[in-house]
Amino acid sequence: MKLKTAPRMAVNLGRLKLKNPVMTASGTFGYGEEYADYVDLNKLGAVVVKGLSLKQRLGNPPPRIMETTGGMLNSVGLQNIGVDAFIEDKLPFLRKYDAAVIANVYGETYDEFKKVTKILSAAKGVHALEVNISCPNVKSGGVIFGSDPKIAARVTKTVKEETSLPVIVKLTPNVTDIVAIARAVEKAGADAISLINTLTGMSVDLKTRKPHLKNITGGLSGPAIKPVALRMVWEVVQMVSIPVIGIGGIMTAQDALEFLIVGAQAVQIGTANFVNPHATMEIIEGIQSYLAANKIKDINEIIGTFQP
Amino acid sequence: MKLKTAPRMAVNLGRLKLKNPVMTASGTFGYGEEYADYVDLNKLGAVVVKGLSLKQRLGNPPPRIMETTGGMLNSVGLQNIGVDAFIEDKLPFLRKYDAAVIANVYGETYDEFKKVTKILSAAKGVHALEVNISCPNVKSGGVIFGSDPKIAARVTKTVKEETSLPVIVKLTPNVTDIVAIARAVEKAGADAISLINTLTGMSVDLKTRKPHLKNITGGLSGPAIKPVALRMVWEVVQMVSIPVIGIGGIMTAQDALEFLIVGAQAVQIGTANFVNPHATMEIIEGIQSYLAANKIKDINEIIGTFQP
Amino acid sequence: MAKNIYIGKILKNEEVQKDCFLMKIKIAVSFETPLPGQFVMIRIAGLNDPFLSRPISIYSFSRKNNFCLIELLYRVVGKGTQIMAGLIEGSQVEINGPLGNGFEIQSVKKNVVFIAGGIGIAPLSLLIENLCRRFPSSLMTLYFGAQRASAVIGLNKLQKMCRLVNICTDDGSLGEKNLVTRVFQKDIKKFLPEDTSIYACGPKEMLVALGKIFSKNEFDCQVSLEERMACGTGACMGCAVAIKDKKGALVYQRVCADGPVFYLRDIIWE
Amino acid sequence: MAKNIYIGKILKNEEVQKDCFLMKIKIAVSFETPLPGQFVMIRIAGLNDPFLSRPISIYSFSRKNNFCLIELLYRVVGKGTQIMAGLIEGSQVEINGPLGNGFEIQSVKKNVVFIAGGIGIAPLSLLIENLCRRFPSSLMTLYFGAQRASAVIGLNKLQKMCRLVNICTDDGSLGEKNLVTRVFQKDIKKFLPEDTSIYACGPKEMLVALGKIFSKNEFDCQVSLEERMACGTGACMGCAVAIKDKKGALVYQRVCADGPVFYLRDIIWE
Ligand SMILES: Cc1cc2nc3c(=O)[nH]c(=O)nc-3n(C[C@H](O)[C@H](O)[C@H](O)COP(=O)(O)OP(=O)(O)OC[C@H]3O[C@@H](n4cnc5c(N)ncnc54)[C@H](O)[C@@H]3O)c2cc1C
Ligand SMILES: Cc1cc2nc3c(=O)[nH]c(=O)nc-3n(C[C@H](O)[C@H](O)[C@H](O)COP(=O)(O)OP(=O)(O)OC[C@H]3O[C@@H](n4cnc5c(N)ncnc54)[C@H](O)[C@@H]3O)c2cc1C
Ligand SMILES: Cc1cc2nc3c(=O)[nH]c(=O)nc-3n(C[C@H](O)[C@H](O)[C@H](O)COP(=O)(O)O)c2cc1C
Ligand SMILES: Cc1cc2nc3c(=O)[nH]c(=O)nc-3n(C[C@H](O)[C@H](O)[C@H](O)COP(=O)(O)O)c2cc1C
Ligand code: FES
Ligand code: FES
Repeated sequence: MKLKTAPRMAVNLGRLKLKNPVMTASGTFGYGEEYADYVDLNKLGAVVVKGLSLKQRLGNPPPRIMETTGGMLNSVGLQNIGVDAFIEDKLPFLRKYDAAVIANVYGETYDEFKKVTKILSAAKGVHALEVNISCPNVKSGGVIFGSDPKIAARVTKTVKEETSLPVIVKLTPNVTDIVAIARAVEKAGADAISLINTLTGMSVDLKTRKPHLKNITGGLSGPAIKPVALRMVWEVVQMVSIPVIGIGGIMTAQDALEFLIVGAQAVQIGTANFVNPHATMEIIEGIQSYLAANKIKDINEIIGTFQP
Repeated sequence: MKLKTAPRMAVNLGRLKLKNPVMTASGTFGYGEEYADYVDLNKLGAVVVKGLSLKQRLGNPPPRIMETTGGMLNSVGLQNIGVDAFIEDKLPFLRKYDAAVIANVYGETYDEFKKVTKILSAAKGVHALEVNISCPNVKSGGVIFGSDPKIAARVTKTVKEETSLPVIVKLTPNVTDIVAIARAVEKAGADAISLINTLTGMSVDLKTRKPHLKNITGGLSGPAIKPVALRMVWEVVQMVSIPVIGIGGIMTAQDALEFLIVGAQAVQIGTANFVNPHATMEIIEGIQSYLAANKIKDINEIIGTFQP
Repeated sequence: MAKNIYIGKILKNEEVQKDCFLMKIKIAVSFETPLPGQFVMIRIAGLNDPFLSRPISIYSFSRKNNFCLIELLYRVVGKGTQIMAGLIEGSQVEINGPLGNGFEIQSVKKNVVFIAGGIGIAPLSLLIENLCRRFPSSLMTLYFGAQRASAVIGLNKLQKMCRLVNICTDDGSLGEKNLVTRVFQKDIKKFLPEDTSIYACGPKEMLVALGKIFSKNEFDCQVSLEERMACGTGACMGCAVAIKDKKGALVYQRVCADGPVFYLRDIIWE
Repeated sequence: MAKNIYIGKILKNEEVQKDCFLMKIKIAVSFETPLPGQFVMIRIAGLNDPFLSRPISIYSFSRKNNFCLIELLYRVVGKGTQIMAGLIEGSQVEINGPLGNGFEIQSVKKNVVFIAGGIGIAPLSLLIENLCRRFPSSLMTLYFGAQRASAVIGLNKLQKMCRLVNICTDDGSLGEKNLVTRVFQKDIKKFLPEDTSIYACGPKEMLVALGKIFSKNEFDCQVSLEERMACGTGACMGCAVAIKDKKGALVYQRVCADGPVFYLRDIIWE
């Protein structure tokens, strides 16, 4: 009853071809090398690196993380080495592997977005940009850019003008109408949309009556948020025609398949890496087994086959 | 080292006095009688009953619930017996107990809100109204009313004009700016604000590729959403001067205390009742023990003592 | 304030057949004697994942001097039952129950017919035991269908209690190779509506098929339904099933509080 | 792709002192030999609540013919450690490790001083054992402070390995009634910066007090830090600690990947 050949796993995100739909989520996989001992990076569809700003960023003061039921809060605040150091110190390592490299771009101003985009577009071995207008842990830019369709569109346009790379825009779920934002960035030229980034949350230490996070609030990620992520992906795929990348609480192949069935063209694995460094590999294998068991020859045959 | 007298637990929600800050959340405690075998209703600060509409509502077709990591989705769709049947069949039972009775009011139109309010205000034994402009599981009214500050304010005004009872307005978390909505309903005359209702989510059955809920999407509740609820309560208490009732994923006295410390004047216990029918009693006792252990004589001494 | 959440101690948790476990639980003497068809909500104390309690019928019950014993017969179908299956002797479980309304047994008739599909035998077993004791002169006939021989649980005991036991399996590995509804239908002429009580429990397809069989005659058939549950006590409105009210209009009733036993003719299948 | 997630089997999980447990774990032979100061991330296989793995130092390690044994010494302080304490023999745990950088021991000097506060003895025990073996001629002195006598763990073994062991407790129930930092400070004149290596682990207050002591002299003190962790592998940037970089400016380093051992003088306390 087995298929003669392994199911085909390749998917297209517009111009960007991936050998399978499983990538890592920005900020949860370092610059790739942190997990290279655990994971065969060659097997990943893509590696999305930690958000990059023009200059290095210190990040927020600790404590920065706290566990919650079925998830975690983080307020890392985009600590990163800056785009130049990334290209010099981290990109050469990533170029050695057969996984698309997607750089997550962050700016406090339109101008910073422009400059970071320009620098990354000139670098060898960056396959696409993911524009982060959804970070809840920074004072300027971040989620503010992502909450207003007009601003989101303008950031998208700014980035598009500076690059010929595919541009993925990553949206925040902390909005009333995710579809409005998604359509705005689509109209502004986005090649794909990633959703979701973290939900904003907080928690309190009863002993000190202080927040567990020094930054007070942080981003909630992990399986706790999966139902919200899946709902937003479904809302958006119905109303845009560019590909959508599903993110949020994906721990297993089953979770990933839910997003694909609902219509995501690919998925990103975030917090799961922390809990299980093999998560991406297990998810790729799990999807393959599911396809084989259901005699589906090509993953594209299940994308968007939701029966509402 | 013990306090000579038990800590004082009474709190005021504006004009509404509660003997303690622990109430049940609408839709999770039936009409009170469903849990009367498990809980001493006399010990509760208040019972908030299932959302009431003018006529009885069938609710949504099943399946209506699904478990998620650290929570559950529901798409009950405000199935209820209607306000008249409530007054005739359910209220007499609740009147026997020494817990404030808060009626959760739902309308598809301003007119329905008006009529339900009028009928409830004339009934003996209703101590306050909680206006539900945040139900995600109904086609008209519900969350739509709660996502726009202007509409939210108008519903609040409509209800206020028809009643002399304290009016609590219950908000949805599925918005970009919870503070804007909260301030709008405060200005429109709300006596207190409840937050949060459920986050909208969904999940997919891999076998059938159908949604687990017939209604496709449903409301996410339970400890998974607690960080989001706490954050919204904190955002709102800083910007309004009416009392706020904290709701969302409260399972233990520790959870309830986090909300109180952040500034909620009272809390509602929802999904926890399903998992542990004694939850409300354990939470009341747990808060008392915490106060006693910390030599706090009056619960009001800890409300809003957050040290950000 | 009569009801409690009980802490049960697992005395035994055996795989009686492939994927099918029998859990024996010791519980406080104050546990109410369950009616056949009632169920418990069970969870592992302190675990938030799985989050909700799981409804399981009471398979057997006995009251000792200073404790009670309940047995649950359950099939491993997902996360919750998987974790239940992994519990070792001495582990503790939280039990809320007995819940729901049992089968209506006030007016049991001369012939009593039970129709069980698979794990649907669980609530029927307690019912059969109970009726045998209370109505020793009734003629008990059991139709028991399962996927394969190994899914036929408790046959010895059942054969002792019922006059006639008809077994059938999907693969013919025990009894007739047929669907239980078809086997029963072949026999239906042997029974008269006015002197036959019928009780059924099994998968939805079986109940739908039975619904068709009984739509053309006057038999009264009680069935025990399953639906996903959150509270088990009637508060959440989560476990809705579509039922015809007195005027024939559709209303949603709660499997946990209005059921789990319903008259088959009242049920509206999608 | 060298690193693995190991399934460890619990051979023993004993409460050696009130709220303090020693867990002995059997693990595959491919587990890398840990350096003193390294840690593991541990979780209960398959549980989503608690959600994150917990970092615990390696207290002892031995390599057998076809397996390894690791021991973890841990104090129950919250949900995760509570659940660890409840695990019975034969249970399985998921282990990621050894992680982090151990103590710097290339240039151990004539005098070696260890300063431990409470459960801070855990990583220091493995270090002491290791240094005793490698530098038998060094003079090892341990200052060990704890809340009370019962929190002084492994004293016998430690006394065998160190020339001098100074115990003090907050309540005076064992050794001097004093803070360990004060006891050490009284002795500091006995040591010279150029021929003394110092290693410390303990609660933050202890490390801050040590920081003050060493701010006025040239001693090199390595300390093992604790911070809440998510990944343990350097990817999440969650476990930040403020450190002076070469120019003296504040940067955030990762306890898991850049530490957990740091030079005390580089740490910027809030
Ligand atoms: C009143 C009542 C009595 C029951 N008695 C028994 C019994 O005696 N023995 C027994 O083995 N089972 C019984 N069940 C069914 C049992 O509750 C489910 O099999 C169980 O909850 C599944 O949990 P899970 O986590 O293993 O599966 P999940 O992972 O939650 O789901 C696995 C599959 O089972 C289905 N399922 C989940 N919950 C239910 C449910 N409540 N009812 C029906 N299907 C469900 C799901 O849709 C899915 O297809 C009873 C159900 C009810 C409502
Ligand atoms: C590198 C490293 C090595 C460690 N080695 C040991 C060891 O050998 N033995 C031991 O008993 N403990 C050790 N710890 C501390 C241990 O990780 C925490 O005590 C544990 O994670 C608490 O988990 P919990 O769920 O029981 O507590 P929680 O309920 O999470 O928290 C209880 C209290 O502990 C604090 N806490 C939580 N996590 C940490 C943490 N990672 N570091 C410090 N404080 C924390 C919380 O702020 C809170 O006050 C180590 C920590 C690190 C970072
Ligand atoms: C510690 C941490 C750091 C993150 N940093 C970034 C980031 O730099 N840029 C970004 O776009 N998203 C960032 N995210 C968001 C994730 O990429 C992802 O969108 C989110 O965590 C939801 O997915 P998950 O539930 O699978 O983790 C971060 C998340 C975590 C937990
Ligand atoms: C099954 C169910 C039914 C609900 N029905 C109502 C309702 O009728 N009116 C309302 O205002 N909120 C309703 N809610 C929302 C709860 O009152 C509460 O705001 C939400 O569940 C979050 O709290 P929790 O996490 O403690 O459950 C319902 C929630 C659940 C789970
Ligand atoms: S499970 Fe809640 S009403 Fe039935
Ligand atoms: S715990 Fe993730 S970087 Fe240290």
